[in-house]
Amino acid sequence: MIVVRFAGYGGQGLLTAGLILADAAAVFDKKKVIQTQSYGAEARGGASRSDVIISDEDIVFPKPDHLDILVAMNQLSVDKYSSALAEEGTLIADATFVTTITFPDFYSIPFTEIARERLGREIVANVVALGALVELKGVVSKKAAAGALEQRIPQGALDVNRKALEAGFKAARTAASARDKAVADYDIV
Amino acid sequence: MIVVRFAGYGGQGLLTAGLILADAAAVFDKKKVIQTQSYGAEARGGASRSDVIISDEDIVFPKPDHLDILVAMNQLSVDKYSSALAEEGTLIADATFVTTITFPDFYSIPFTEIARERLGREIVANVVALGALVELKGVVSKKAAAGALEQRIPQGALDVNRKALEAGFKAARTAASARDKAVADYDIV
Amino acid sequence: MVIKEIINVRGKHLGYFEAWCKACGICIALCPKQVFDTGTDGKPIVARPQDCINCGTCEIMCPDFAIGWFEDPLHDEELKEAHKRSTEDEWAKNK
Amino acid sequence: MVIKEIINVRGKHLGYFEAWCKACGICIALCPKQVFDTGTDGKPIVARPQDCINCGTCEIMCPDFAIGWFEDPLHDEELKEAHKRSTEDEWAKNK
Amino acid sequence: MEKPRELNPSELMHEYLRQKKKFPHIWCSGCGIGTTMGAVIRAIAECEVDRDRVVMVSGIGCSSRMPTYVDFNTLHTTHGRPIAFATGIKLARPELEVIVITGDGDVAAIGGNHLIHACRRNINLTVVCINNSIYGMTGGQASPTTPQGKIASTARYGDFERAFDLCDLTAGAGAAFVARGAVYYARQLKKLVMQAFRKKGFAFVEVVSQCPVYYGRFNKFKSPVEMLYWQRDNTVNVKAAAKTKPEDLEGKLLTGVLADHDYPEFTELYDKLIADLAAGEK
Amino acid sequence: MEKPRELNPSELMHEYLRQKKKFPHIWCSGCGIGTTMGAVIRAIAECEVDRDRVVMVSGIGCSSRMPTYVDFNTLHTTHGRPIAFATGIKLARPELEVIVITGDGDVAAIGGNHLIHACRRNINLTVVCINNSIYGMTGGQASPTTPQGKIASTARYGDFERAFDLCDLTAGAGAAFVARGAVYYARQLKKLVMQAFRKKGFAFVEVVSQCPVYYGRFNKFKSPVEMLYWQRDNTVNVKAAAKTKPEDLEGKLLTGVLADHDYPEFTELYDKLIADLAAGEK
Amino acid sequence: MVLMQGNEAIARGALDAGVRFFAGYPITPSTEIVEIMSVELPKVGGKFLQMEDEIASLAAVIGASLTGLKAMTATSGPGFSLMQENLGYAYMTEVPCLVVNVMRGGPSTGLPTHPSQGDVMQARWGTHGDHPAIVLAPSSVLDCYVLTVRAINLAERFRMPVILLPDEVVAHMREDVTLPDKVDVVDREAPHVPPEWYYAYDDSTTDVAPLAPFGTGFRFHVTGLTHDRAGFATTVPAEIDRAVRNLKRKMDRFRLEIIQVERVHLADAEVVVAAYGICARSAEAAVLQARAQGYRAGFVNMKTIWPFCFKLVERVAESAKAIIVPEMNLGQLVREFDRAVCGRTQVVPISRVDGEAITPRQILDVIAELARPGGKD
Amino acid sequence: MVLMQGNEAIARGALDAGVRFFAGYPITPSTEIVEIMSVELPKVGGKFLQMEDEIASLAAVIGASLTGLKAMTATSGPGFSLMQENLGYAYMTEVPCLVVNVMRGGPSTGLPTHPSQGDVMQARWGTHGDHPAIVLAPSSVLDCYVLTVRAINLAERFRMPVILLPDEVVAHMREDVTLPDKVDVVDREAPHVPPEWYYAYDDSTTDVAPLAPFGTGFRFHVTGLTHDRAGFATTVPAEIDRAVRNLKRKMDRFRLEIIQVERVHLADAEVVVAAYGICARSAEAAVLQARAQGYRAGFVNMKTIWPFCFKLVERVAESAKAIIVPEMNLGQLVREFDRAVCGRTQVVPISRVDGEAITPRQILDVIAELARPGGKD
Ligand SMILES: Cc1ncc(C[n+]2csc(CCOP(=O)(O)OP(=O)(O)O)c2C)c(N)n1
Ligand SMILES: Cc1ncc(C[n+]2csc(CCOP(=O)(O)OP(=O)(O)O)c2C)c(N)n1
Ligand code: SF4
Ligand code: SF4
Ligand code: SF4
Ligand code: SF4
Ligand code: SF4
Ligand code: SF4
Ligand SMILES: [Mg+2]
Ligand SMILES: [Mg+2]
Repeated sequence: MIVVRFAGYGGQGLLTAGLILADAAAVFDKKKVIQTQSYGAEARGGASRSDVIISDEDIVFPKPDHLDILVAMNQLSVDKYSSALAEEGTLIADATFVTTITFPDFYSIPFTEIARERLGREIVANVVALGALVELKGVVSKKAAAGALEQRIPQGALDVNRKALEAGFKAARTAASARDKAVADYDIV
Repeated sequence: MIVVRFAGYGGQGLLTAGLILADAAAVFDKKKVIQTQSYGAEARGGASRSDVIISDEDIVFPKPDHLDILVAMNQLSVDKYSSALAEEGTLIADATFVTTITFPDFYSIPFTEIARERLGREIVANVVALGALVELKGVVSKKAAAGALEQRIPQGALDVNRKALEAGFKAARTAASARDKAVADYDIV
Repeated sequence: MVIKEIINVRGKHLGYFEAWCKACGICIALCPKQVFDTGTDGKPIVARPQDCINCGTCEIMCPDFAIGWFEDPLHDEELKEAHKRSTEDEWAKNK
Repeated sequence: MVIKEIINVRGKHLGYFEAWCKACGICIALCPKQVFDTGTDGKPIVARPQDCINCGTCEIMCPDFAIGWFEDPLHDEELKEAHKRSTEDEWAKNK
Repeated sequence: MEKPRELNPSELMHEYLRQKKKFPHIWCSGCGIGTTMGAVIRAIAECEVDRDRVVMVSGIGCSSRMPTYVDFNTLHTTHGRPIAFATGIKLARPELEVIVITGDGDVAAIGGNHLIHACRRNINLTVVCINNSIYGMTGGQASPTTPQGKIASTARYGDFERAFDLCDLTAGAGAAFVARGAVYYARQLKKLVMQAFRKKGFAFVEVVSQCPVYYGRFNKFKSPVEMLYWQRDNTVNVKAAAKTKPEDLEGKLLTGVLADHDYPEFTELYDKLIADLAAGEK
Repeated sequence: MEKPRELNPSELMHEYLRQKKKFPHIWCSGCGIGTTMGAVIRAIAECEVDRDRVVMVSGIGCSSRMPTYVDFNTLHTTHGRPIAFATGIKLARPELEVIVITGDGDVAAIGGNHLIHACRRNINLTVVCINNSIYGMTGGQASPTTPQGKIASTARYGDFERAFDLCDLTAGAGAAFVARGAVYYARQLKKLVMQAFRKKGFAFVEVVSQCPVYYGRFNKFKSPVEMLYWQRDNTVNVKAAAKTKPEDLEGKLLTGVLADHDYPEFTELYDKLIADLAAGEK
Repeated sequence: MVLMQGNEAIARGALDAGVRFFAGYPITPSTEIVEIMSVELPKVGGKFLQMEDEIASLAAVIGASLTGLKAMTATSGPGFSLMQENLGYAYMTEVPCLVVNVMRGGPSTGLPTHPSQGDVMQARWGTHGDHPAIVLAPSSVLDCYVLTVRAINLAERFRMPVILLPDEVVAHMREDVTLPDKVDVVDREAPHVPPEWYYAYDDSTTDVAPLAPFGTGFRFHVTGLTHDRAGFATTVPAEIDRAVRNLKRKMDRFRLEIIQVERVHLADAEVVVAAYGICARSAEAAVLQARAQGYRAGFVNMKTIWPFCFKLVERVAESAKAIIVPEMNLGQLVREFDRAVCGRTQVVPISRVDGEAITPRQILDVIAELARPGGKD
Repeated sequence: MVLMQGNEAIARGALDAGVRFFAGYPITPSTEIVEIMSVELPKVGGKFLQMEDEIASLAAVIGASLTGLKAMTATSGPGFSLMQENLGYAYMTEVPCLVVNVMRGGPSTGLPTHPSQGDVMQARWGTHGDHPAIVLAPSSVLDCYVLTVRAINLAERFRMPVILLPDEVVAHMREDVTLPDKVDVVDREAPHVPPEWYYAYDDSTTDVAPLAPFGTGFRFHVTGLTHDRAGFATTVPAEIDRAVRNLKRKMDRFRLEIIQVERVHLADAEVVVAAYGICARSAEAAVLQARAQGYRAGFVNMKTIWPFCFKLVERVAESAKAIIVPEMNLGQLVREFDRAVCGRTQVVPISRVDGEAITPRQILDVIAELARPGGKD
């Protein structure tokens, strides 16, 4: 069982990212899935989050007491939810907005910047982040992620989203190898 | 404890008669009193009734299972309520409308006719009946009845109502002596 | 009497159902030809049937469906029966 | 930065509270003198303060009370404090 | 207009009244509701609608007791809500003819919101409001149509509140058809109900009626007949009004058809949507 | 008219906003409610009423969140009922100045009945309805003021129902004062609210407002600014309208004071009764 | 001594307890209260409003109460159902007021002029969400007066709506009563702090958080959203928890002060009849007759039906061999007896739902079945 | 397999069960149901109405149902409170319909986006007068679908309103579900007699009195007044009695058919956790963990909360040494456990009212306290 949380501002597309991930796991990877999210005023302007639990077995209780992966799209989310991460958890942060991270295992990738600069649509930062998540943690298969994307995203926006997913994969590979290197460096020291 | 029911059509002033009797007993004769009546649609056009319980002691339950006196202003009331009369009960009927009586102890006096013909106001038949009741059964003192009348009846209508009460007293005396005579006759036979 | 006798006027038949009449006086007051007198009980007495012009006012204005002009005499046993029965009902005592 | 520096225009002082601004673009679009440019975050940049005619449109139209022309420079510590504090609040992150 | 089939009294009683057990009815002597019931039945009969297709819906009040007596599909609902029930019936089965009978308290006090929304929604209902300017059923309390200054059991010092003009209200809310009749003009009333019944869209008919027992007694009317005369003397037909000097109209109620517009009807729009979707057109 | 005291922004924030903890407010970027709040506060300030005597009452909805932010006596009630609560407050203590802030859903959907009865009753309240033609709070469902054909989350095929004209509705219900403003004309809006606030009697102000997040997004508005321009292009001041050709007014909303009558005010009538009774005059 | 109707006594009690605001919508069998208040209130400088419906009536009452006036409304089943949403608002915002529900036959329009006790559970549970409730049931005209005064006092003291629940018999009957010369009247607590320090929902230094009237300089916020001490909406779990529990806590603390029960012949009773409203009259009559016939019967008149007199019933369960609970419903308050008795003794419900009052005879028959007269056996 | 939200599953279940009429008024957290129905109903020829409020919504639903359509509405606490009067009307007139109340925090406006189970007693007792109630509580997205179908079937079968009572968590969460290929659908019984012989409230020859749709020639009368077999108002005591008792009788007779409960590990359970809605998920998780830790724990998921599974609890009380009842309220359904258990075993409520769901850990801690693991001790 793996618990993923997307968190950020309302409007950053986190609910969509959560839904694509959940769809990918349930419909394409045939896993057991539960997805929950923040609702109401909270979701409208302020902080927003979407949690996805993926498991091979039935998920009995839908509100886990820890997170395995936190995808944080702003500083607030990092501050607020890092403590909910399991000890072996991983934090994936949008470097565009997040400046301070205290959690040990993390990746910091500028999703929004990538979306804005390389894809010309800031709005797809969520899918870039999703791509990175999939690449880094393999929570669902890439095929499943792509398939779920096709289903959820309206025709007109599909192209840029496909590119965003790929960009996410790629950025993650870069980040991972950079970190491997850093960790290696550290080991040497 | 004595239980009196006034019954007739809505509009025959039975509720008023009940109230005057209850007032007379409670306020003037300082008895314990409970008064209940029919409400709603029932009271508006159809059958109407007002029950008065008068007692020297506290009245625990306000809905007695028998009547001591039934003042019936129409045939329907006679038919409907005679059976509720206690064995030693008395029925006082408005002879203007009531033609058939099966209950043994009864007085039949044309209250409405008296009101209409002698007092010129059919509407005061209720007070005529009240007067007769007081005269015949002494459920309250005459002074109390008169006092309660003064309180309940609006200034303008007081005069004719006072007369109606007196007419009731008188009619009752006549009826009583007629009946005494009849009973005497019967005894002789 | 539940149903007053039928009175023939200009080929129509007046049905008056006393059991339903509540003595409001409307038919009496609004009849343009003063066909009715008022009984001591406030109910209409069909005093001058011959004056009736069959205008239908009494019928259409009566709030109680207690009066009306019929094509045929009331041979309607069922209706009569209904009226009779309703007198046995408490509501029949409405005034 | 919570409160943008005060810019003196025709003797009045522009207060812009970034923490309250939600980047709706209304002040930018409705300013009759194009005093503002749009920042990459959609928020106003006070680009041409000298053109301001003090018409008050930005102040009266801003749905967030995030901009206004004051008589005096903002010496108001309490207000500054309030704005600073609100950034610590979750709501401050509204966009 | 076609010559309407005049209903003879025996047909009326046999075909339209549940007379076998229910009469005489509950209403007081001289009450205007009975006369209105006659007008409504005659109107429906002359519209020649199959009784099985007619649904009469009412709320709570003296006027709302009407469905007890008529041999249609009848629904006596909760206080103030008949229009909402009727809306459900009509949208569910647009082929039914739905008529709402209500009182001034029922439709304009507690039920005012459903009234104005039905006006706006323009669903094909006929609403007949028997306006006696009082709550009859509960014993003569002030209603939203009790004229300012008049007496009621909750307004012993004279009612402070201004009265609704129900026709202004429904017109302001956008009703397609608005008319006012009076019990005194029972024949005109029947025609107004017929027009309303035939209208494709929401139709509202106010009936100026009399409650002799409460409103009448409180406000010094000596008899039902006197109240009918009041109706005669205080109403002006809208056509006649056009030719009357404004000062002579002061304080008078206009009768007749006061608004008549053609707006798209709700159930028709809905059925069209269903058809379009079925045809893949949406 | 006296020269009003213009409120400077620092006064506004210090004296009228509960700014210490409550800001930034809950409303979305570009929402018209905030601008309306500014206009309302400025109006009350310019009327120079003591804050302690002002009670702001609201129902439920985005617009109804306004009382949270203003430093008056504030009451955030149940959905649709603020006018009824306010009526109780005003009659209980006529010396309080009671202003109701509400939305189109709150006051015209669930609360429509209280609105029309308050119009009729003519109790001295000021009602400001922020009409964004949608239920914002619950996520963009159709409201009674959603124009026919427009999209909402419960009207994906376009709304079938006709919209209320809230000013016609309140006028039809007999309101003493009816006005319409728009967020785009925030200055005029302030003046309308001032007039309403000063009116002895029931005063209704409709504010044409924008919900960019739901109504805007569903109906293809690109930005809040575009919605403001729509307001500018689709409203006509009632004075200007008098000089405009009818065909140019087609589909336009009139702004300004649309009705202004002098009727006896309810609490004054009531106080007079109390005085009369005390003096033994009734 | 005067002859007075139950509804009249309620109106009189309300006026004497200081009620100066009434908003209502007429409904049988509570209409007399509305009518009397419309006449009497202006005479004492109070305000009467006939509103457009029951929802608006309770709303106006809550509004008026927030300005500091003692306020009330009166209704019956259908209206009481409509009031549930705003009743919950009054619980949540802790605004004192009195709601009288004269019980007639239900469900729905039911029997407008016939008595019932069918709304007992509704009076406790009718609105959504957890909340406490104080519900009083008079069984005489004097009770109508006294319990109305008490209900208003409790409302003001505990800053919450209180419900008076007469049945149609009690509300409509007239009885000779001697009203007390003077009644104790409780006024709500005023804030002890200046406005800057005032928190409308802070009861840390008082039994109940004081409520400042609108217009007196406190300018606080009232909302039906779950709120913090200051009255502003919160979504912080600890504050939510506090808010929800606090509503009930103040009542739990003062339970003994609130519950009022009349006991007759309990000491040696083998069979106890526990009743309220008109049934308490039937019960009393039955128990007196039973005693006269030699049965060891006792009687409890529950003038407070909610909170339920749990402790008393537990005690009775220890000694009595049966508790008879006559109700004019299908068995509502008897459910609480089940809980309190917990199997320790027999609980025997008597249900009557034909629109008539339970008679002493019905109860006496059950007593006779359950107890054996002293002498025999 | 699809990923589906609870509210979505309710809408889908309703459509599959044959619902062709929906009238509603949006309210968080049930809005998705309204929105989905507005899109989907016209596609299958059904009708959707957004009404002016919840009162009107339920009124329209009842009206539509009387024409023979399967009809429903959906709301949350405040709206459910407003529906109480018309809900009573539906009980009284015996008109089938489904009312979904997605529970959020209360009382009053409370916590629109936080879960609670605060409306459990209201769902049973919210309207005035005596009446029965069928209330179902789903604890998964699949349940949302299945119990919606079931609720509609029960409504049609027993000719009464049925209430579905999900909490916000269950209604809002998305889960992978595999919907059944086919569902059993119950249609209401049609009259077996010609119109002249038809009595809309006569169940002397059938389980439940058949209901003729308006417009099919039966022309009968429906009223919320207490009525006789034919549907006309009555004030005859015997007829009143029959009318009131009959509403409940049909339900009592078919209690076993109505009550549906899921049992896990009950056979040897020392401690039983009985729960519903989202708490049933916590309970299940806790019991599974407890078993893994060697505790003899069992678990009951009450999918039908009303009528209450009295008999089952009585049986459990015989064998278990404690019954834990976790609820997101201050203790509502646990009151029924008190009654059923009647002192025979310990009933331990767990209450949580801070807007968060009860966690498995909370329950597990209580289990651990009450039971001793198999090995030790
Ligand atoms: C919810 C509710 N509130 C109040 C009542 C009591 N009630 C019954 S009828 C009525 C007034 C009816 O007035 P109207 O509609 O004018 O009818 P009328 O009797 O005058 O014909 C009232 C207030 C009720 N039945 N239900
Ligand atoms: C009784 C009840 N029904 C429904 C709701 C849900 N609800 C909250 S706000 C709202 C609509 C608000 O619309 P509007 O008044 O136009 O305010 P806006 O959010 O658009 O400003 C609804 C339906 C509720 N809170 N209470
Ligand atoms: S039909 Fe006309 S003329 Fe004849 S009796 Fe009737 S009202 Fe009079
Ligand atoms: S109008 Fe009808 S009810 Fe009235 S007096 Fe004439 S017949 Fe009788
Ligand atoms: S005051 Fe007027 S001119 Fe100056 S910046 Fe603001 S909108 Fe522009
Ligand atoms: S109007 Fe206000 S909120 Fe909008 S961009 Fe300008 S300062 Fe920011
Ligand atoms: S009370 Fe009035 S409205 Fe009701 S039946 Fe009698 S006269 Fe008619
Ligand atoms: S949802 Fe709409 S109305 Fe509500 S705050 Fe956002 S923009 Fe404004
Ligand atoms: Mg009326
Ligand atoms: Mg809105």
